[in-house]
Parts: sequence; C-alpha cells; structure tokens
Amino acid sequence: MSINEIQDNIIQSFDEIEDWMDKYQLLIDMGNSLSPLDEQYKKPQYLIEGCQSRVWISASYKEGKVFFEAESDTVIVKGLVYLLLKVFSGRTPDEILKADLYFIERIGLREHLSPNRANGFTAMLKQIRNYALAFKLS
Amino acid sequence: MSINEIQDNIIQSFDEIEDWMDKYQLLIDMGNSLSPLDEQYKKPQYLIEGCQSRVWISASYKEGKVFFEAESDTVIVKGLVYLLLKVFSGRTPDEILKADLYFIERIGLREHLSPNRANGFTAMLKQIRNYALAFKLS
Amino acid sequence: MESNFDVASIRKQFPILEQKVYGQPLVYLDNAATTQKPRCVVKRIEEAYFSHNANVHRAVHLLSQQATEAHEGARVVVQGFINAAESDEIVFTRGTTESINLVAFSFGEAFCREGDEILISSMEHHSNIVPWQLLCERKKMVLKVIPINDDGCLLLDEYAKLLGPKVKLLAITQISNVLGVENALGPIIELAHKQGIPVLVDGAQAVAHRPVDVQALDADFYTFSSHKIFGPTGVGVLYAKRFFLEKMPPYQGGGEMIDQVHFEKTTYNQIPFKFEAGTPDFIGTAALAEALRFIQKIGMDNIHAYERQLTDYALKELGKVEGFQLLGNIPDRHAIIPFQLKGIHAYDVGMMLDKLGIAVRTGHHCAQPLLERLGTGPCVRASFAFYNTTEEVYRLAAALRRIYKMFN
Amino acid sequence: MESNFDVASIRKQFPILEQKVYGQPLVYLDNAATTQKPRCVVKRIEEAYFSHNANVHRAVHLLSQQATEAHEGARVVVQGFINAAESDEIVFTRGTTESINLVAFSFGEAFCREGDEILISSMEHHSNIVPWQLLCERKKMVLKVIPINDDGCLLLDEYAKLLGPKVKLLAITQISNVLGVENALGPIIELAHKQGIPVLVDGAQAVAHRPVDVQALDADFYTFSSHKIFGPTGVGVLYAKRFFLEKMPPYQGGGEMIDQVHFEKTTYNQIPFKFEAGTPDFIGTAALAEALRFIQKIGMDNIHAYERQLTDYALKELGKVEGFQLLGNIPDRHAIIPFQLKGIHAYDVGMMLDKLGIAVRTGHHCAQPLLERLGTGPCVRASFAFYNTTEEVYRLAAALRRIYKMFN
Ligand SMILES: Cc1ncc(COP(=O)(O)O)c(C=O)c1O
Ligand SMILES: Cc1ncc(COP(=O)(O)O)c(C=O)c1O
Repeated sequence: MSINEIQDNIIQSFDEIEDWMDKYQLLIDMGNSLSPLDEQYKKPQYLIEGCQSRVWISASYKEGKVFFEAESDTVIVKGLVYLLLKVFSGRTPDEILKADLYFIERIGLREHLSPNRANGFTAMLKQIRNYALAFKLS
Repeated sequence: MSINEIQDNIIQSFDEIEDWMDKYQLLIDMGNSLSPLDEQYKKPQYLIEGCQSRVWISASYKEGKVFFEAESDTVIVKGLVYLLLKVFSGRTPDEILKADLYFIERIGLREHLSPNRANGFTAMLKQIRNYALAFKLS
Repeated sequence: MESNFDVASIRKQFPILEQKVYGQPLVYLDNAATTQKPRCVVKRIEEAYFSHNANVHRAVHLLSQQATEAHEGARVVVQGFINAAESDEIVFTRGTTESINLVAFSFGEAFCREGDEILISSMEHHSNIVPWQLLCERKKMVLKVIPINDDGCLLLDEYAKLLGPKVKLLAITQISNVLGVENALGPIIELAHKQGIPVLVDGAQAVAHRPVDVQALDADFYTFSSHKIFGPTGVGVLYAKRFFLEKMPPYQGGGEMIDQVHFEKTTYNQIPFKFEAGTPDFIGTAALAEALRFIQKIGMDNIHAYERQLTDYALKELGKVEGFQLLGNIPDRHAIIPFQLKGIHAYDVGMMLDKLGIAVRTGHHCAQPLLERLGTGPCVRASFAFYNTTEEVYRLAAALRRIYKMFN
Repeated sequence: MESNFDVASIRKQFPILEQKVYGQPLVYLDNAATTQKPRCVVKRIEEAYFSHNANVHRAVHLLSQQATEAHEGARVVVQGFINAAESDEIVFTRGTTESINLVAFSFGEAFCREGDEILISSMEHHSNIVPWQLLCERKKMVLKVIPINDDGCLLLDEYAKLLGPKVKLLAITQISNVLGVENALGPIIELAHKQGIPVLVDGAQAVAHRPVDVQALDADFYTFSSHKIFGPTGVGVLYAKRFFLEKMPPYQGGGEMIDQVHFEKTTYNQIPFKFEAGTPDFIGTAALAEALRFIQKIGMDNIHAYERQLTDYALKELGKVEGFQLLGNIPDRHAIIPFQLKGIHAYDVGMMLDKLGIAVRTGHHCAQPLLERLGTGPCVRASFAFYNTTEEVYRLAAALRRIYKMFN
C-alpha cells in the first residue's frame, strides 16, 4: 500500500466514528497497543521534549527503507505515534520526504499540530523527515 | 464683597454668554487686561512650570492681607489668573485658606483643573494657598 | 448553597459561558490562567474607543481630557480596590510579570549590590523567580529560597533563619497558583520588617478571590494582572509605597516619564509617571476599572464565601472519584484544585476533559521548582471563579470517572 | 481629488468621527498621537473576549488553542505587513517605547561596553532618546547626535563623520513626529552597514502612512505601536533580525519566556518567546491583526497617495491664513503639519481650536531637543489620517483665521 492508501485507511476508520470520545478511545487503544521502545533508546539523544509530554524516536535503515520505533509518556501521543509509524515506517527516504501528510487534519486531530500543542508531536514529524534526509544522503 | 460674592459675580457674567467662543473671548480679554508682572518676579523662584505654559506668581502681605501679582505666557491662562486674583488678592490668609473655589467649575472651565491640564494652573492654586499659610504662620 | 449570591444571574453577564465546545456546554475551569469578562467590561472598551479615544495627558482637546480622566480615574479605582494610601502609589504596567521585573530592575539599581540576597519561596510562579535570577546574575547577588514541607506549606522557622542583614527584599506569593494555599503574610511581613527588609507580594492569584488591603498587609510592593481579575489583557498593576517609588530610578525611558529632555541631561516626571514610559494602555486601564467596579458591586466578601463553599464541595465530590489524587495537604484552598488521576498522564486527562467540554490546565503551571519539590511531575489544575457552579463541579467529577475508565 | 478612494465610506467605519465636541462636529487632527479605530477592530475585541478568551500557549483545551491561533496568527499578519523574513522575528511588546527599551537593554548587554557610542538624531522622539541615555549612563557609554540644518533636515555628511568603530548602533526615526519629514533611510542604513553598524528604525510615525518593507530597508530593528495604526492601545511590535534576537539576552523574566526553570539554572525559550515574558496581550494582538488587514484591504499605496494630496492641499490652504507660520522647510511632509500662529501661544491656539471642535496637539510633542534646536518653543501640530478630508482642512483654516482675530 502506498503512503496515501494507508492514510485513507486511517481516515476511513476514524470517519466511521461520530463521537469525539469514541475517536479518542480508538486513539488511546492504539496508543496502548504500541510496542514499548527498547530502553536503550530512552536517552536524551532520542528525546523530543515537548512542554507537556515527551517522545523518544529512533530510526534504522535497512535495504533502502527507514524503520522507526518510538514511544511517548502520554497515551494519546502514543496513539498519534502509532499512526505515524504506520504511515512512515518501512518507507524509502524519498517516499517520506515527498509525502503529503493529510490524515491528521482529516481525522480531526489538527489541534495536535497547532502552535499551542507543545506535545513534541510537530517536532517529531520534523525529526522523521530529518532521519529520512540523513539516510538518503548517507 | 465676600469671596463668594465675587465668585457669584464672575459666574453671572459668564452665564450671560451662551457661545463657547464668546466665553473664551471674555477670558482672553481679561487675560489681555492683566497688568504685566514686574520683571524682577519673572525668576525661577516665582515660576510654576506647567508642561505647556508657565505662570509666575508673587505675593506680599500688608495689614493682614495677602496681595498677589501674577502672569503667564499664554493669554488664556492669564485670563484665569486675572479671575483668581480678583477672588483672592487682598484677602486675609484665613479667608483664602477657607475659601471654597467653585466658580471655575461653574463657568465651565473645569477642564483647566483636570489632571490633563499641565498648564500650571492647579499648581498655582496650590501656591496661592501656600503663600496664605506661610503669611498666617509668620 | 447559593444564598445571597445569585450565580445564575451572574453567569448571564459572561456571554462566553454559553459557548459550546465539541458539542458540549463549556465548563471553564482555567480561571487561574485567565478569567472571563463580563459584558460591562467589553462594553466599556467599545464605549471608550468610540467616544473618547485620544492619547492621554498634556493635550488641550476634549477627547484627550476625557481619556485622561478615565485613565487617571482608573488609578483611583485601583487605589480604592486594594486600599492604597495614595493613587500616586499605583503604577500601571503590562501585567504581574512586568510589575515584578520593574521592581527587580529599579529596586535592584537603587538598593542592591554584589553579595546581597533576595529571598523568595519554593512555591513561586516563574514570574516571581526569573526576574530575581536575572537581577542576581547581573549584580552578582544570591537568590535564597524558603523551603516548604511535603504538604506544600511554607516552613516558617526556616524562613526566620534565612532573614539577615544581607537580605535586601523578600518576594513572595500571596496564594500559590498551583496549590491554592495562602501564605501567612501577616507574620511573614512583620518578621521581615523587624529586620528592615521590604516585602513584595505577588497578588496575581489573590485579588480575584479575597479582599486585599495593602496597608493592613503592610506590603511594600503588591502586584497583580488585570486579565486574572475579569479585566482586559495587557494591563497590570504595581502598588509600591511612595518611599520606594521616590527612591527607585526609572525602569524604561521615553515619552510620559520625563520632565525635561536634553541631550546632556534629562529629568524625570514625578511618581507614578516616572515608571510609565510611553503611551499607556489607557483603554485597558478604563476597562480594568470597570471590572473592579463590577466585582465591588457583587462584593469581594460574597465572592470569597461562595468560592469557599464551591471549593469545599469540589474537594468532597472529587475525593470520591476513583484514582483522584489531590496535590498538597493544605487546610484551606483558594479556588484551586491540583490533582492527578492515578496512572494517567496529566496531558491525557486534560485532553479528554477538553473533549467533554471542560477546560482545565495541565503541566507545570509555570512553577517547575514547586512540582519538582513535591516530586509529582505534571498535574491537572481545576481553578474556579465566582461564576462557576456546583453543577460544573459535578460534571468534572463525572468526566474524571469516565476518563479513568477509558484508560484502564 | 478623492478618486479611487472613497473617504466618505471609510469614515463610516469610524464611529467616533460622528462625535460632537462643544456642539461642533469633531475634526480629529491628532492622529500622530493616536489614531481612531474602525468598527471591525473593536468588533474583533468583542468577538475574541466572548468566544475564545483563554490564556495562550501550552494549554490543552480548545479555547486556549483558538486564542493561541489568533495570537500567533497575528504574528504572521505583522510579518506580512512589514515583510519580515520570518514570523519568529516579530516580538510583541507594549508599544514603540517598550520595543526600544528592550533593544537598549538587551542589545546593550550583548554588544556594548564602556566607552562605546550610540548614535541617534536631533529629531528623535523622547522614546528614542531616553532609553539610550539610560543605557549610556548604566554602561558608561556616549550618546552622539546627528545634527540637522535649520530647515529640519538631517545633515548627511555630519552623519558620515560620526560613524566609526566605537559606534555600536544607530537609532533613528523614519518619519519625524513633529516635522513629518522622512529620513533617507536607504543611504543612511547602507552607510552604517558598511561599517558593520546595525540600525534601529523607529517606525512609529511611518507605518500608518507608507508601505514598509524591513527587508528592502535592511533595517536590523524596526519598531512601531499598534495604537498609531488603527489598532488597540497596549500593543507594540519589535521586528529584529534573527541574528540579533538569538544573540541578545532576555529583557524581562517570567512565564512564557522560559524553557526550564530551576533555582540553580534557568534556560530560555526560543525566539521570539524569549523576549515575551508573562501573559501576552493576546486580545490586543488579534485586534492589531484585524487593523492591519483592514488597511491592507484599502491599500497602503492608496492611503499614501490620498494623504499626500490632503497634506499638499492643507499646506496650500493654511499658507493663506494670516499669521500662519510653518515649522521646518521640507520637500515632502507625511501627514504632519507643525505650525505657529504669529504672536499667539500654541496652547492658546490649541485651546481655541478645541472649542471649535478641532483636536490638535500643542507643546513639545515629546521632542524637546528638536524644538530647542529649531528655536521655536511650543508649536501646534495638525496630523492627518486617511479618514480626514479636505472639508476638515478647510475648517481648520477657517478656525485659525477666527482665532487670529480673537487675539489681535
Ligand atoms: C516617532 C515616535 N517614536 C516613538 C513614539 C512612542 O510611541 P508609544 O508612546 O506608543 O510607545 C512616538 C509616539 O508618540 C513617536 O511619534
Ligand atoms: C502567582 C502568579 N504570579 C505571576 C503570574 C504572572 O502573571 P502574568 O502572566 O499576567 O504577568 C501568574 C499568572 O500566571 C501567577 O499565577
């Protein structure tokens, strides 16, 4: 599946839910299902510190593809991380760098991208692109 | 005439005039008719510096009465000074200190007493009282 | 419980409270961050702009005179509100933060030198920490901190030990913005004054919740923000005793604060203008005065009594919620309830409350050192104003129950 | 003359212009002191208070998110308005005066030391004089002044001579608030930059009258006040190149401007927040953005062209009034006409104009050194905005004729 097909899938599963609480319940469930990050990566160099929550993210490069692992100390951000990994992990650097990330907006989670949300999420997006760029140039 | 009779006289002469411009014309005429202050008093110790205009005021004490002389660099303030001298000059310190100065308000010149009017006029009123007090205690 | 105080009719004065959020009626419990505004305050802003908007002081025209009267009249209203001795002791600033920065700079210039100490407490808001850190750095001084106990209360004997000839100023909050605890300013100030140490009181969290009398307190400096007391954003107050205002050099330079300007020598205006450089926010001050009149009409004592009942009710109701963990152990809280839901990140709690229409604040509440000391990490803070109701508290409790289940 | 620009319909947006003063329709010619506000600006304030009033940044609830978007959105609007390269280069302050004080302090701390020089001009507003005097006093530096000629124009060769390795900054106004003269910033800044000297431009009197492009100007700092450009009181802007904002230490300490606070060590937030301590005037910034959008819709070029015609008309009409004496001899004036009526004190002229419904400013206009240099004493200043009309100018001329007669 292409990045956009995955995004469309995500959108569809959220679209089927009407109530805000249920949407967030889904996100929470996703967050809880995220496999924990290996302790070796819970170090400052992998940390993206938001004002309210923290995200650790590590990446590896195998056979032309970037694989991400990540975690957060809040479950909701973990849910977002889960979705991001679903979209980006296992893609080529070029796919990542060219991707138009629209699903967050479309499933009504735009608030997490706003300048108000110091949850490290926007910084994490940037970090994902940085990793992709680094691997591409390496 | 008592201080209040003089004040009432002043009020009456302004009350007869309806138009603002005519009221001020009267004030201007009064200002122009104020006899100039002797040059020896145009010195810093007699100066009350407003932000926009300056007033010099001197006082003398004869036979229990306080006599004021004053001048300003603006004609409108001179008009006000003219009225003030009419009310206060030649009075005993006690009369001055007890006086309830109401005519300014009543002839619609309250604006000159407002905190906005940095024309030295309020400071001059205070100075008149200070002179009276000083002579009383001397 | 709402005898003597008709919260329903009060709420009608605050149009924003009728707002819906994610389809839910808004429950606004973030009052310690900023308060909502009654109609009359916004009306006053409109009226001022559309009938007497002109730059204040020194102008000869009517609009400017009216604007000046509104602005200087506001000073008198503030004076009355905190019972200052003179309106000249009221300096208008941009907010509590600027008020404290002003004192940190100007008091520092006049009274402090290398090796001197400034005393603050462990429960200060960043705005009552960082300005003193900047001063101490600039002047090579030392910042000392009064410790608190595990309950979140000031250790008064430790405080007494910290006083001494090197201490030049005590800067302390009246009510903690995280715990809601009120410090015993009476004895605290008395003790400082016995050693000749002046005291700055950060009243940001106090003014909207209890009557304040700066003369009775004998505070040397008192600061608060308009936006936290139902007034407009962008305006703050610094009260200072005349003695200090006279002795302190100006903070900022510019229009309004001068007497005479020459390139060789400039002389400054009298107080309070010496500390008010530039065009003041004269519309803001007029609107602040309106806010103060509004709450004076309701009565600060009534507000205080009502909020106490509401806070007690909230503590009782929330205490029954599974997983609810209150921060601090304090006899008496002022309209602020800091808590955690066991095992759930404060951010997650706040996010879900938002989806249920309830606005709270989460995080470190600009008091990182306090949360570090208490060892709790980020927490949730529900904070009340006199327009909040028991129904709203009930909705908060119900929401927390629901959220607890969602995450477990 | 009002082709392409419908002043009648513009005036309808400004309710205060329908006001009567002493029974006369208000003629507001004190725009250089502060400007009037269109309906949409006051409407925006009301809307913000009643639909998304909440403290900005860092909160998890919807109202706060909306408030933050409005506030940060305003930064982008300001960026666009003056064509800054990034919105991070826009710092919100309380006004021009505070913007300049901020630079005087923080630039001073970072780049200046004993014996260094700051360069200003003879025609600066007190707000662009006194902050530098305070800096020079604190750091034992020297303030140097670029002279003007009798006409009121800057002496450019004298300026060139004053430049040198000791000069750390040039602070200069774009348009004089007394004379209305515009300085030739292009060559002035180029010359300074050739010697590596950064330039602060005081744009307080420029932004409402001509298009501004800080990148084209290559200004290192640019300052202006919201209230002088149809926005609310209490808000100001400091534009600064990223390089300087990064290098300069914070000015005030407190909430918002920190990253981490510990009693031992505090780290600061990134720019622009590093310079914005305390709760910002987030309603004010949203309303400023509305004002800027309003004038962008009318078009700064249209405004500039209209005002030029109006000013030329005024100079012609007023020139015919007996006793009218224009100050300065300047090729091109920006909506400001400073004058005296022969033999009549400026205060008397202003007082009588007020009684005729005409609001002007009189006195030293916060530029004492300039008036001293010109040797004129207090003067009257009529200053225009784009809502003023030829009829109003005509009424001013007629009023001056009448006043001249009254005093003679
Ligand atoms: C040229 C100039 N600079 C600075 C200022 C100060 O602006 P504010 O009083 O809004 O801080 C003014 C306005 O009075 C001005 O005209
Ligand atoms: C106790 C305390 N002090 C100071 C402040 C700072 O107030 P402001 O941001 O209005 O300057 C606050 C508000 O956040 C506070 O709660």
